[in-house]
Amino acid sequence: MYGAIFMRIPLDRTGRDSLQDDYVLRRMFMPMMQFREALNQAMCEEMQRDADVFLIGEEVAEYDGAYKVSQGMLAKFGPTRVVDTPISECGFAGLGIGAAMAGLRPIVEFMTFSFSLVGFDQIVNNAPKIRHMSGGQFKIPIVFRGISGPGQQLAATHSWTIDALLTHVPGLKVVVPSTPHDAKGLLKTAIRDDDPVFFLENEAMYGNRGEVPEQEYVLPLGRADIKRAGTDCTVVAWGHGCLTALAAAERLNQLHGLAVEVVDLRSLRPLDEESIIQSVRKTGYCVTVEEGYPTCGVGAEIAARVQEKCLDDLDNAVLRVASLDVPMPYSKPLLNHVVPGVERVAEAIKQAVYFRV
Amino acid sequence: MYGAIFMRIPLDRTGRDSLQDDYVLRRMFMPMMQFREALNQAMCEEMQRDADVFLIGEEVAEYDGAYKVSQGMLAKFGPTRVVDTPISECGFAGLGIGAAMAGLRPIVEFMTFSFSLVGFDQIVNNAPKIRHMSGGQFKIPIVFRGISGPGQQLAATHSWTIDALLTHVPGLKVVVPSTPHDAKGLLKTAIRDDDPVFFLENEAMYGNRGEVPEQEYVLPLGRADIKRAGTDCTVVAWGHGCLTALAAAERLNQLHGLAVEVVDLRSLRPLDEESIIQSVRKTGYCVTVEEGYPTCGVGAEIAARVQEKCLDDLDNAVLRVASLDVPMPYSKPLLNHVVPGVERVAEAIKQAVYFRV
Amino acid sequence: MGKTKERQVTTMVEQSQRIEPSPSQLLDWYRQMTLIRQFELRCAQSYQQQKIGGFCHLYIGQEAVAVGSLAAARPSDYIITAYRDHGHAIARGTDIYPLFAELYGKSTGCSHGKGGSMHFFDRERNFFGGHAIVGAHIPLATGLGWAIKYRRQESVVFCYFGDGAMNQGAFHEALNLAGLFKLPIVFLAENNCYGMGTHVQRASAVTDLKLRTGDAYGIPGKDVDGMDCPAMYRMSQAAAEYCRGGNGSIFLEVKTYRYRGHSMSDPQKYRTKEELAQYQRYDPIGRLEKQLKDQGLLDEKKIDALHQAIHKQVEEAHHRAEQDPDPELDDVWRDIYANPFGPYRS
Amino acid sequence: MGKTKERQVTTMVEQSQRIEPSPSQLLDWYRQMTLIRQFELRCAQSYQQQKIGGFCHLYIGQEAVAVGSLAAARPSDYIITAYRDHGHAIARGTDIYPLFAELYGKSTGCSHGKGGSMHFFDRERNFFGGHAIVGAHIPLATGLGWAIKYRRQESVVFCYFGDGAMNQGAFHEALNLAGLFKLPIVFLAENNCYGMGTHVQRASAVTDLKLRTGDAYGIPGKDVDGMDCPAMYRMSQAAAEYCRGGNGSIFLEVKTYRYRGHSMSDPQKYRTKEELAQYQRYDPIGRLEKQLKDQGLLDEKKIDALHQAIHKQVEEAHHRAEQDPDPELDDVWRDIYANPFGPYRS
Ligand SMILES: Cc1ncc(C[n+]2csc(CCOP(=O)(O)OP(=O)(O)O)c2C)c(N)n1
Ligand SMILES: Cc1ncc(C[n+]2csc(CCOP(=O)(O)OP(=O)(O)O)c2C)c(N)n1
Ligand SMILES: [Mg+2]
Ligand SMILES: [Mg+2]
Repeated sequence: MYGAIFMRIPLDRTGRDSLQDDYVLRRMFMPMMQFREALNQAMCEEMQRDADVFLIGEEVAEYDGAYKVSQGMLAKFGPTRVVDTPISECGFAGLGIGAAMAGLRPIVEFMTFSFSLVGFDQIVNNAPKIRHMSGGQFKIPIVFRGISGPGQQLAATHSWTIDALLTHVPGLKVVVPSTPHDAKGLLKTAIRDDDPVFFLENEAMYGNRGEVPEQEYVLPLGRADIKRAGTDCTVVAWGHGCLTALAAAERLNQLHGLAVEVVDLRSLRPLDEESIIQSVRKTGYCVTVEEGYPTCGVGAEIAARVQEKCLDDLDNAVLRVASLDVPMPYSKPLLNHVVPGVERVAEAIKQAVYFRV
Repeated sequence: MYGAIFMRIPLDRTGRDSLQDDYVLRRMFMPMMQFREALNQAMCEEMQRDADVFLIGEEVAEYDGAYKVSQGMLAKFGPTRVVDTPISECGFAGLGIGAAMAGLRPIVEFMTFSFSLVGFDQIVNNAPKIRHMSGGQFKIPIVFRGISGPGQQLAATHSWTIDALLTHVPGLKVVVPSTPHDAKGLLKTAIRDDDPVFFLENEAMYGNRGEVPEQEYVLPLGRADIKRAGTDCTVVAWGHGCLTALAAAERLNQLHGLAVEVVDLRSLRPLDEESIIQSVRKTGYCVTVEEGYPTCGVGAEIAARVQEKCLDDLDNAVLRVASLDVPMPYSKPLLNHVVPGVERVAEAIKQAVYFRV
Repeated sequence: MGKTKERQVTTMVEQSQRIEPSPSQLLDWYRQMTLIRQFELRCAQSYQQQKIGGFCHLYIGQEAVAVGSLAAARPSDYIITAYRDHGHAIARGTDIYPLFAELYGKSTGCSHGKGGSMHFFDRERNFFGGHAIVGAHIPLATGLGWAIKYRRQESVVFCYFGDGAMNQGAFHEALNLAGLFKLPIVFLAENNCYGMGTHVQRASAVTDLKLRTGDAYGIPGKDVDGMDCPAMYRMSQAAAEYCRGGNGSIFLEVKTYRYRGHSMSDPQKYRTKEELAQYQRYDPIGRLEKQLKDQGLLDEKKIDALHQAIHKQVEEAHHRAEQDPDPELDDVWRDIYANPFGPYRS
Repeated sequence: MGKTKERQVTTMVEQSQRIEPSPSQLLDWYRQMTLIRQFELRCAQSYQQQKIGGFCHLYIGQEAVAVGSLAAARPSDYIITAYRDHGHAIARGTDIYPLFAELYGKSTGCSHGKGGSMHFFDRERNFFGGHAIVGAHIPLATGLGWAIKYRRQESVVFCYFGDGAMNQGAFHEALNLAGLFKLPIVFLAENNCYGMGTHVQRASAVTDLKLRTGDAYGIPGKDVDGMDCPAMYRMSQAAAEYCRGGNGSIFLEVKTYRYRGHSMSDPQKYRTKEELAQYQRYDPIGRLEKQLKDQGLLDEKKIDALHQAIHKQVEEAHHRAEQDPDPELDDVWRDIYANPFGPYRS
């Protein structure tokens, strides 16, 4: 259960100088850990480190979290720092933003981001714009976290992948980790960041296990990670879509010997355009994978940038894989038809590289 | 002040068979009319035609509309059909949707779509999804209309161009007219449409004048209109951005003899992909123009589609012109720097077609 | 709240006390409540067998609320509720076969497999759905009420929601609109003491919910025992009459309790077994059963027969639903637009 | 509302009546109110000359509210308000020069030209802004109150909003949170009878606004004459003490009136000249002037001198602001992120 690695965390190109000391090559012991535990650890460590950090949301305290991400935190930090709220997303999102204006560092949990839509004005108007509208007098060091992505047959209103809606808005940061390791390192950075960071998780991943260093570490926002190296095609993905992409890459390798490179964006704003471009320059092909609605999605943004920045390197158009352009249905076979799975991603990659058997 | 034209309204490719009778070649007298008058006429005609249509929103009745679009309508139709509301966007948007479920045909005015964000859940969850979630038992014949676009120095929260946020969501329709003529014909269709239609207007255009036929007419949703024909470059635009594009095209023609084709989308969902592709096939170049945030915008969607559908026809990358990726500042020079003007669009077109003096 | 309103409400309560349900009504309610419970026990079983997906919120313990109140609703009245909607649909008269089919995601389901447990709809019976975003259907209810008034109809809206939903902004805006426009709506807050794991005392600054709407929106509030089906009927009938009389809306705080977890995946650490047991002593079905026995309208034999009939009905409907085919994959493009275009055209 | 609460409020009102402002306080308020009015008359002029853009909502008529209430605020207290924010900023002590500069969109403005009239901010004075989405700042106030409680400070939040804002969901959710968490917040509803062109009677199901928060959120409500500066002070002082005492929040319905249109572009057809004239008879400045004269603290000569001094102050500040340079165009990328990246890095 323990591995030992050297962490590949580069020192350059990060916007957060104050954190750079942490990005060093270190030998680390890596116990296996669930995604939700990694998040829990990140919050606990940061709350221990900084008394201004607190967690607030529906069922985060006495219930131990609707998805058990905050398990044990009430016992550890007490009811002033781990706070249950009424079902008032607009209210407690606003409370968080106000507290951040006053200098605290709230972590606001949305049970899912589908529910954040009733408080949407707070998160797309107040959170990202008050700093700007005040001419920089206030900073808003707040993290909104919770589930983004279709759950298990929850039907249309409950199955939002909110990635694109949020990434659209300047003033926010949007982070979408795909592994427990990234989740912990990025959440710690998000909590220390002085801007509103939206941290998007996925129910289907909470139980996933992965290696997480025992020593403290943080990861920079805005740095993509090559989760699988390859030369035949670039697949740009993030969050749960990244796992689908990796599975598709593996399958294509086993079946057809294709070497697919999977670029895990990890954060959508800041977006690591350079890493995408570099990879596409190398492979000449590009496929994007996302679980949200396709129209005006994040895939569209990536496709638009790739063709703009390296049209001449492209040997085919950038292909987008996304959920079908429909509300999420309840029925399981229908849902599985709508959300992109390994098969659909693999087919898109084959199509992108003109692969014929 | 009167012209006479044959309306170029094609008969094919519309989803609304019941309306096709109206799409005939007709000789029409065209009085000049303000944009806001065209909207007013469309609403009045439809309210006369169908007793189920009513208008509701803040200040639409006694105040005659914050921007005077509903001027005189209270006097004409009385307080049951022209209805002032409290400042409760979530409440009255929901009221409209419920009334539509019960068979009425509400027109809901948002003073601006910036304010619709406090009722966002109603418009992106209830309006577009109830039909779907009920397996088609209910239709939601509702129009939400109001201003989308940066106003006159209203600062960050008041200056939303909401086009992309709405176009992202399946189940909605999104219409953005650029002339009084289109506004009237499209609004009438939107009111008769059995789905939730978002009708996006622009403060800067309310006073614009244009020819509007005297006889009744309707225009189909989902049909782009070539507002200016040309062979050198395709510019895809809509709403206020279309006027900027036309001005840029004119300037480039006068200065450099460039023949720029301006495709006015008129509706973003349905999106007339065919017209865009056809034009790009012809010109080989494409520029998109929008006033919203660039990231995951409508321009991104168009760029992604164009490169996907006709990569080989492109002689350069699709270039996007949008507002700068920042919250709208109050200061006038700053605002003018952020929102794309004729100069910026013209420069982009020149860049797109590799134009050198 | 004004004096006139207060007087009207006193009249309403007095009226309600004079309403006497008939023996056949009582028997029918007993049957309905039993049907709901058996239906849901069957749901629970299928859910545990992972044959049903999504969230599944059981109504067990609250049956008297839907059954008693909807007995006061006319066919032309409009019904709308939240995601805990099985009981309301059944009490409104929707057959359980399409409900089971919906839970199984079949195209024969009451929402053609698109909605699931939280989104039952039945247009024919003016059942405007289960809605899953907490509080978000309450504004819709004002629209239904608006349509009724617009058309000068005599109908009334029955709008159900939980204690937790009352802390949503949507509730506030809707109640103000209903009060302002005097819409014919009976608002029924099913106070089952919890919003998920949070007791109403930890969520609502004021726990006497019936008081929250009088001074705030001019909508009189009354409480009613939601574990007592005839009481529910009487109050709902009087409340509906109040609304039909053009007096505007009324608010009922319905005191009830859910026996099961919030949804099927709730460990329920937030309450004690004793608390649950205490409420179960007032079980709405047991209570009505006792009354019917006391009145000589039921005996053990009849009860057995009825339970067996219902069991059979439930099993048959369930079996039939389970056998139904899944929707065609192309169905994902259907029923999104009423005037469809492009890929949405079927 | 509970008996204890009622008693506490009675005590508060009694206390408020014992508070006696000193002559120097009264004189200062007179000066402040005059300054606000002169400032805004200058704004109106510049706006009409189209030198100022955006929306501009004048506070004329309501000066006593900001001045009287903020006289009760300590420097460590937190202030937050809506877009009609000129009066609050000035009463809080922000110099008028950066305010004028803000209206002119200059980088010397109190919000560096990014905010405009509706978005004055002054971090140094704990002035948490002008906010332009109706009702949306009220939840922020709960966050300020939360921070105070979290840090066990003695401070209080003064949160201002209009009668119209009370129909927003954000108001409801915020008041419930404030009531539930017992946050130290004085909520001041400036009831100037209109939300834009809509009279409060046409927007609020209940027009006795002071009643809307007691039973609904357990937050006691009181009304106060917003045209009477000393009355505003007394009640605000007592209300702030109530909150400092750990009793939670309090709600003041401030009865006031705006003389000008909703914004600069309002033809005001929704009210009569008589209605306006009637309120102007109670003009807060005139009223305090009379009181000060009666007490021998002011005479015509002193008044003249004061007006002239203020006029000079206003003109100088205005002139200086007008001369200031516009922001650099590259400024659009600045002050968006505190930890910036890419193009936002300055
Ligand atoms: C806006 C929103 N926030 C949170 C949720 C998650 N959620 C679903 S039901 C529920 C509890 C609702 O409690 P209540 O209104 O009392 O109804 P009950 O479940 O007791 O019937 C919560 C928090 C949701 N569906 N929507
Ligand atoms: C959510 C939202 N809806 C509408 C508006 C437009 N609007 C600005 S001020 C205003 C009236 C507000 O009235 P009130 O709260 O009484 O404050 P007052 O203007 O009287 O000070 C309206 C409708 C807005 N800014 N935000
Ligand atoms: Mg409940
Ligand atoms: Mg007002």
